[in-house]
Amino acid sequence: MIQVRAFCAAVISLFAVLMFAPAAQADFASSLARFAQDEFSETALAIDEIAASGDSRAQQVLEALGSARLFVDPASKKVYWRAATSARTIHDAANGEPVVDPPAGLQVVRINNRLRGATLNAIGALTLMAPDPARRRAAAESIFKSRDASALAPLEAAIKVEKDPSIATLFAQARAVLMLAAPQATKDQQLEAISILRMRADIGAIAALRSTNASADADVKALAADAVTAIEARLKLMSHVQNVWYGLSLGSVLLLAAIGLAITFGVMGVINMAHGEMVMLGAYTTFVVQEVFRAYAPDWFDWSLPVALPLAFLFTGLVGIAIERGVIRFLYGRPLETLLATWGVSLILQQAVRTIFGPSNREVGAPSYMSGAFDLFGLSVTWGRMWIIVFTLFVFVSLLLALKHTSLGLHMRAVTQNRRMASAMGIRTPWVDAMTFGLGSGLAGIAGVALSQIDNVSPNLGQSYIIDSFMVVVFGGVGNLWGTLVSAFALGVANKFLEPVAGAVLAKIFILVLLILFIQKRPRGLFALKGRAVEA
Amino acid sequence: MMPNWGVCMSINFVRRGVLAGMASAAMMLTVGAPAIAQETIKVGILHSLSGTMAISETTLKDVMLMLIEEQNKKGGVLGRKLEAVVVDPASNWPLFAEKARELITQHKVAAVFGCWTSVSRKSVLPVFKELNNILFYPVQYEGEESERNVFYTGAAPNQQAIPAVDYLMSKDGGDVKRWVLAGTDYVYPRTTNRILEAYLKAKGVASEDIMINYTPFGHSDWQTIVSNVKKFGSAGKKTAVVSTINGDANVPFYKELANQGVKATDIPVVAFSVGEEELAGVDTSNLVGHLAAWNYFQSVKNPANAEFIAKWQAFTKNPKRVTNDPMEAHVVGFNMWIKAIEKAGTTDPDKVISALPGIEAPNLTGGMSKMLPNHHITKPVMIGEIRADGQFDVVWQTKGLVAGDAWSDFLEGSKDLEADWVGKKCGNFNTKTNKCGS
Amino acid sequence: MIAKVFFERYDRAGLIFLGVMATIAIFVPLSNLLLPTDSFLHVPTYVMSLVGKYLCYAILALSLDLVWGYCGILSLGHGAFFALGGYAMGMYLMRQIGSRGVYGNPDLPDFMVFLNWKEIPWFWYGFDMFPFALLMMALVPGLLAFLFGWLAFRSRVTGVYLSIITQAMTYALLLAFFRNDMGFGGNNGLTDFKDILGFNIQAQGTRAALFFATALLLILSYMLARWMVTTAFGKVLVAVRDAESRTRFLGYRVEHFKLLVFTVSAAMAGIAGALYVPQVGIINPSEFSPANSIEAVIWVAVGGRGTLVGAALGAVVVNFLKTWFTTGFLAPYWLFMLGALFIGVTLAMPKGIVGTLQDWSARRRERATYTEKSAQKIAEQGE
Amino acid sequence: MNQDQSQSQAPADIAAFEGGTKAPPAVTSALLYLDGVSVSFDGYRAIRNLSLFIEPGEMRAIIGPNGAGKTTMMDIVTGKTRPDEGDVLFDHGKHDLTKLDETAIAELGIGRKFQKPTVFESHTVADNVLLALSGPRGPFASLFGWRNKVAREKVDAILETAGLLEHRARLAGEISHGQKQWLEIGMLLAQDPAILLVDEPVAGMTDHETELTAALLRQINKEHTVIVVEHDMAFVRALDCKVTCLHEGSVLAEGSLDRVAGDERVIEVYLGR
Repeated sequence: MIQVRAFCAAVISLFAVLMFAPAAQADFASSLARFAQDEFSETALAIDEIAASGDSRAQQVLEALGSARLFVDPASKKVYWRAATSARTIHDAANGEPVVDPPAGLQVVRINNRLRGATLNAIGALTLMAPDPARRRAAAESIFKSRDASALAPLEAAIKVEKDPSIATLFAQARAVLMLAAPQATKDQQLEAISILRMRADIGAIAALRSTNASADADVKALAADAVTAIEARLKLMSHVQNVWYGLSLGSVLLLAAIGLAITFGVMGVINMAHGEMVMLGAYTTFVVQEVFRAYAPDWFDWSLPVALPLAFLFTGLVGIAIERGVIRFLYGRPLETLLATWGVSLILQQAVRTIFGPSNREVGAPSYMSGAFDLFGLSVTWGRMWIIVFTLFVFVSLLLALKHTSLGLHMRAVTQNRRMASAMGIRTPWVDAMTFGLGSGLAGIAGVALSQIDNVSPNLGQSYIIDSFMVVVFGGVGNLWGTLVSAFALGVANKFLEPVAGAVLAKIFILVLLILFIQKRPRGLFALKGRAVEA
Repeated sequence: MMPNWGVCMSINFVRRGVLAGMASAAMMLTVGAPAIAQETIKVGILHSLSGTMAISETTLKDVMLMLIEEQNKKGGVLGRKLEAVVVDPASNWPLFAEKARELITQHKVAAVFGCWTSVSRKSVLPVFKELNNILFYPVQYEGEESERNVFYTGAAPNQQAIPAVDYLMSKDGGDVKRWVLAGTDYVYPRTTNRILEAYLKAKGVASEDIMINYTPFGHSDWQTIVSNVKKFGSAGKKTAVVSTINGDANVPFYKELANQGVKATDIPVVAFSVGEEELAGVDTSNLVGHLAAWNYFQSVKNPANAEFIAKWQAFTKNPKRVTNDPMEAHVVGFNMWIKAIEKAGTTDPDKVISALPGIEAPNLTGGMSKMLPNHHITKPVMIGEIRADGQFDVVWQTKGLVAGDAWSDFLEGSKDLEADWVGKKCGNFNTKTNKCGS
Repeated sequence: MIAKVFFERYDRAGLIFLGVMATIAIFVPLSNLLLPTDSFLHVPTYVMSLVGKYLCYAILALSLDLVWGYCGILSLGHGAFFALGGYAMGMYLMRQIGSRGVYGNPDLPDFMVFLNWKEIPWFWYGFDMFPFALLMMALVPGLLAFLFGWLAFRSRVTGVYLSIITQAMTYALLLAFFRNDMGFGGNNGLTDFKDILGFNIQAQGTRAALFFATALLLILSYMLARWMVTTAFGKVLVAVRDAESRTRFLGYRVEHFKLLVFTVSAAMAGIAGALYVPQVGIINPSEFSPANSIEAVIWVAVGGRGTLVGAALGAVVVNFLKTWFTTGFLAPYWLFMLGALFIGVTLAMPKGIVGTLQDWSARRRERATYTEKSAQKIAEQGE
Repeated sequence: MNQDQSQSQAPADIAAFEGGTKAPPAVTSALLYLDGVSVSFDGYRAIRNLSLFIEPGEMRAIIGPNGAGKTTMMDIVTGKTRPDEGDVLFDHGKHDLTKLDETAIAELGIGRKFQKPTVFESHTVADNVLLALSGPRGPFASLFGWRNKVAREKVDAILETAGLLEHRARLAGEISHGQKQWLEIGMLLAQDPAILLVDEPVAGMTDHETELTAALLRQINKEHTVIVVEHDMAFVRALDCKVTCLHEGSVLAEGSLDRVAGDERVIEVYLGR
């Protein structure tokens, strides 16, 4: 299989050499020399020449260029590249051999966006036959976006040998784009191209259909316009689905931020204004964990989040317990005073973090599984957001189960329902209070781990969530976890449906005003407990 | 009746407390300026060290402390040492005014280096006018202002926004035809975007090819907006985003861009408020190629810059500490001020103010910046592309230095206005009516 | 007779407060204007404007104490009323600039010119007239408080829930005023004022007059608040604070009492804001930020809630600390200090400065009466 | 905000007005009329089909074990709890109490003393009575009105009745538990209601105090209708009035104390199965 592919690649290279014969006169070495000039125009020329050279070294060099791994030695004007996988091995670009003792002071060959695009296109044409399916996929996408007419010939060749049906579809789509734009394509070819793109039905397809060659047949143009309308109608429908998705995603963030508060405020009745700071501490824990990983185990970086989660839970939980023992326990039954004291705690925590870590943002990286997006029936779903929703639901369910089935959960419910009775039955109520508060704080901490993936990690992080969190808990009904869940998602979705209509700022104001009005209507939230016990 | 518990003792105590407080306030505030004020020249540093703006401004305070230390090593100025007076306006705008007044009247500073946001500058303006002192303002801003007591060492819109757009319209920049102007809803983005809109239309861009979007401060959920940008960019024309999004909101914005796979080669984003400091909080490996327009980048190669970076990292004892554009603005402004004092032979504000226009000081990018009669300075404009290490590659820069223009030529209200504190002694001279003011 | 009635209304703390305030109101402006700068008793302009600012905060604290200390309504949105009053004053001051703005437009404030507005929006009508603006300074916050209170108190939103929705209210206003489309100058707010009532706002005389007006209004606000809390009205308020539902069963319309005191308090806060703006020279949306309102609560808590005098004292003390702590080497520690103050006061001194002193002196007095009595007894037995 | 005027004369009009929305309430001789009242909290039926008629001038004791619904019944009458179904009428059927809130009901002349004594602890004993005194109760009335200049004698007369005259200047939070109970009864008197609902007035009192309280209530009953909820049988006996026994939210037995105490079902309920 691989041999066949290699053979085909050779054929294509040959083909390419023939196609670009005029540009390929310069030999590979002199093309490389252009990189040493450190001029964008020279580099552009070099890319074209190397891509056209059909040389087997071309792909390595171009990929190195595209990812800033191509170096020039200013002294000798020789060009080197560094392997993608290993940070230390340097190869001589002229022969591809590893260099044992690379010269000092190597400088990266600079490129700009235009050159980066050109490099990607060139690589796209060269990697259509790559053994790795992911790279073939990427190559197809790159041609689809670039609409680089010169890629047509290699693409045709690649289509013939492609076995993977999904990649074959991508190739066909890429070819369709080129066909539509090409002046020499026949009417039938273009009509076929339109139907292929119509099947694809995303904004990329619309862009491609819109770029139908101006000299094309009137029928073709009409059909293309028709296809655009059809796709747009579909996308319009999809946009509602998308809004729901975005709303759920925003809702999951709100829920994460609020779920700890649902425990401390909802179950214990403690107004913890330092809740946001617990989230912030969780995010900083992630930062510290990642720093350790970066320093000692960079290859295991993907594990930084799973490691950070329990640590953040423990750390913020302990801080929470300290706050409960040190401040809050003296203030039970005085909710307004608790509010003030915890606000003071929040100021101190903020400034402490500012003093220790500095006032600026800290970098928290995204592990590979948190980056990028995938396509779900035309809906672009980012992995990060999806994992956050999954994670939020996981936390929620675990919390429910923990409250129901663990002894702490049992004690917690006992204490909140009847403190004196619980204490009479031998439950150590102070201990339960501390643990409950620790649990709520710990939950905020793991929320911080998740939020570090989408927001600033700065001392101000917590402040931006505190009001929203209280709104979620109050709207959902205090003391009711399900209410918190429903309210977070409801607010998220409502916000995302309002946003396209009213803009982000007005949407937020509307939501706040609606909430204020809603609380007038149902002072105890969506799912309020009833009866005499509540009022007592 | 309230229970009449307050017997003599407590009242005396209360009164004594109040009086003691008042007295000590007066003591501290009036006698606060010690006698050695005659020997040192005091320099006010008015940057927030707490609150939301601390994230940006703390660095500038450190830079000023370093510059003052450096100058003192060289023997100070006019044979006198410099002394820094640091205050914390705590990101609270009225407090900026109060602290400015304190610096000038209580500490008798010779000049103040400070402010970041436009609103903080607007808040202290009346104080500087009333008490006749000097403010060096180091941040790029929306223009539309020229005051006798303020020297603007950051970029005016024509020193940042317009060259950036020019670059994007060029072949190297990607031949952009469709524009998204995204900003935080405050004055700087509003004004910049209005100027850009007028400029783009003058360049033949149709209204439907311009999308303007405003978001609140600290906006953190960018899903909808990024997806709208993607949609807008799918119309078949090359699209770019011009971002005037303010500090805090940038990190989630860039994270969302990276997650939704908006690559610089598809839709480049050029930002005016994102520098090395802001990027320090983001993993930039997915953002390579997005752009920023500034007048200085840390990655600029020249001896002056290398020396500055080395000193800065030594001063902060952090070999990874980055430098950025507003820091350079303070460096230039501070050197200009020193030169102006030497030229005037005194720190008297009036004399220094008239000495400043025309003063030249080297900037860190190899040129010589000059203070103009409109109290703005000349600067090079550079476009940088984000690298994977959080630094920028300068991909384009103006041939010479660009003179800062206080009043935009692209806004209706201000195109007839001109600032000239040397000849016309006026910050808003109307060339139509030939009058100062109206 | 009148004097007797007057003195009966005030406890000692109140009388001292009135005395000190009257002295300050008269002495500070006069000293600033008349005494030579090198005189020991001269009050520099900087100190005067600083104290003027503290006194505005003291009025705000007083208004907050009226609702929180006496009626148990912990409003975390009083900063909003303060800011609304400030905006009303700011709008008047903006209109006074006339054609002296940088663009020289006689009809539009600068920020409208540069946002390309063509005409002044309707809600700016009338603000060029001082009496109208003056009315608005109290009316706008009062009306908002009335509407908000009418909704909230009628449906019996109390305690923490009320606090949270007042916070939501000021947060929503913060977001709204940040919007440039609202027509209030967006983030930059209103600034660069020139005149007030025809006097140059930066002139020393104007400053002194503003200071005097602030001190006078603090005195008047105190007298109003004191009158309210010493009548049966005030007793009902305290009853509501301590046992709301019991008060209802006595036949009192609790919501009407709350509504009235909330509205009056909001108007008072609005006037404080209106006086604040010309003295600090700027009004901007950050005055709406929830943190500001919470900080105002701590002034009251520090001074002693439910004492009025304590609220005013707390505002001055905390802000003096803030001024002190935000200069020089102490600068990075201000938030630590403020945070510790929040915790310390709630834990160790729940009654605040004045409340604690009153308790302390009450105990002393009790002990004194006790010893007196026993001495008497001994004397009687001795006979 | 002008309910000050509606205080005494308006009720008839209100009733007429309300009559329009609902079938006209039955005209009854009972001052307080409960018929077919039920209420449940989260599925638990606290009151089931309760019917109770109190004649003007009557004194009625209501007894029953814990959870019989005594306090909930009072909550319904005073507007704290809304019944799910049933009629609650006042003043010979003129007023439908299920439509009114606590304040309006209090204004009609229904006063209540709580199980746990609730007085305003940071007010003096005298001020507590002052606040309770009948008269205009609007916010403006209390700012400008006569309540600011009520004659001391008026308050003192009530304190005298309640036996608290010497404590008039003390804070209500400082007096003893029993004194608080009396203060609350005193406040009820000051309110001058048509009917007094008294919830466990002697809980925690000494025998002597209990006797005094019974005497006090009997004296009050001379001019007012009184409903007393109580556990203490000796006290109920001392009241010497008609007794209603509640169980599981409905009336189990009614009549003189002896009759009720002799009822087999009552014995069973009290002594347990």
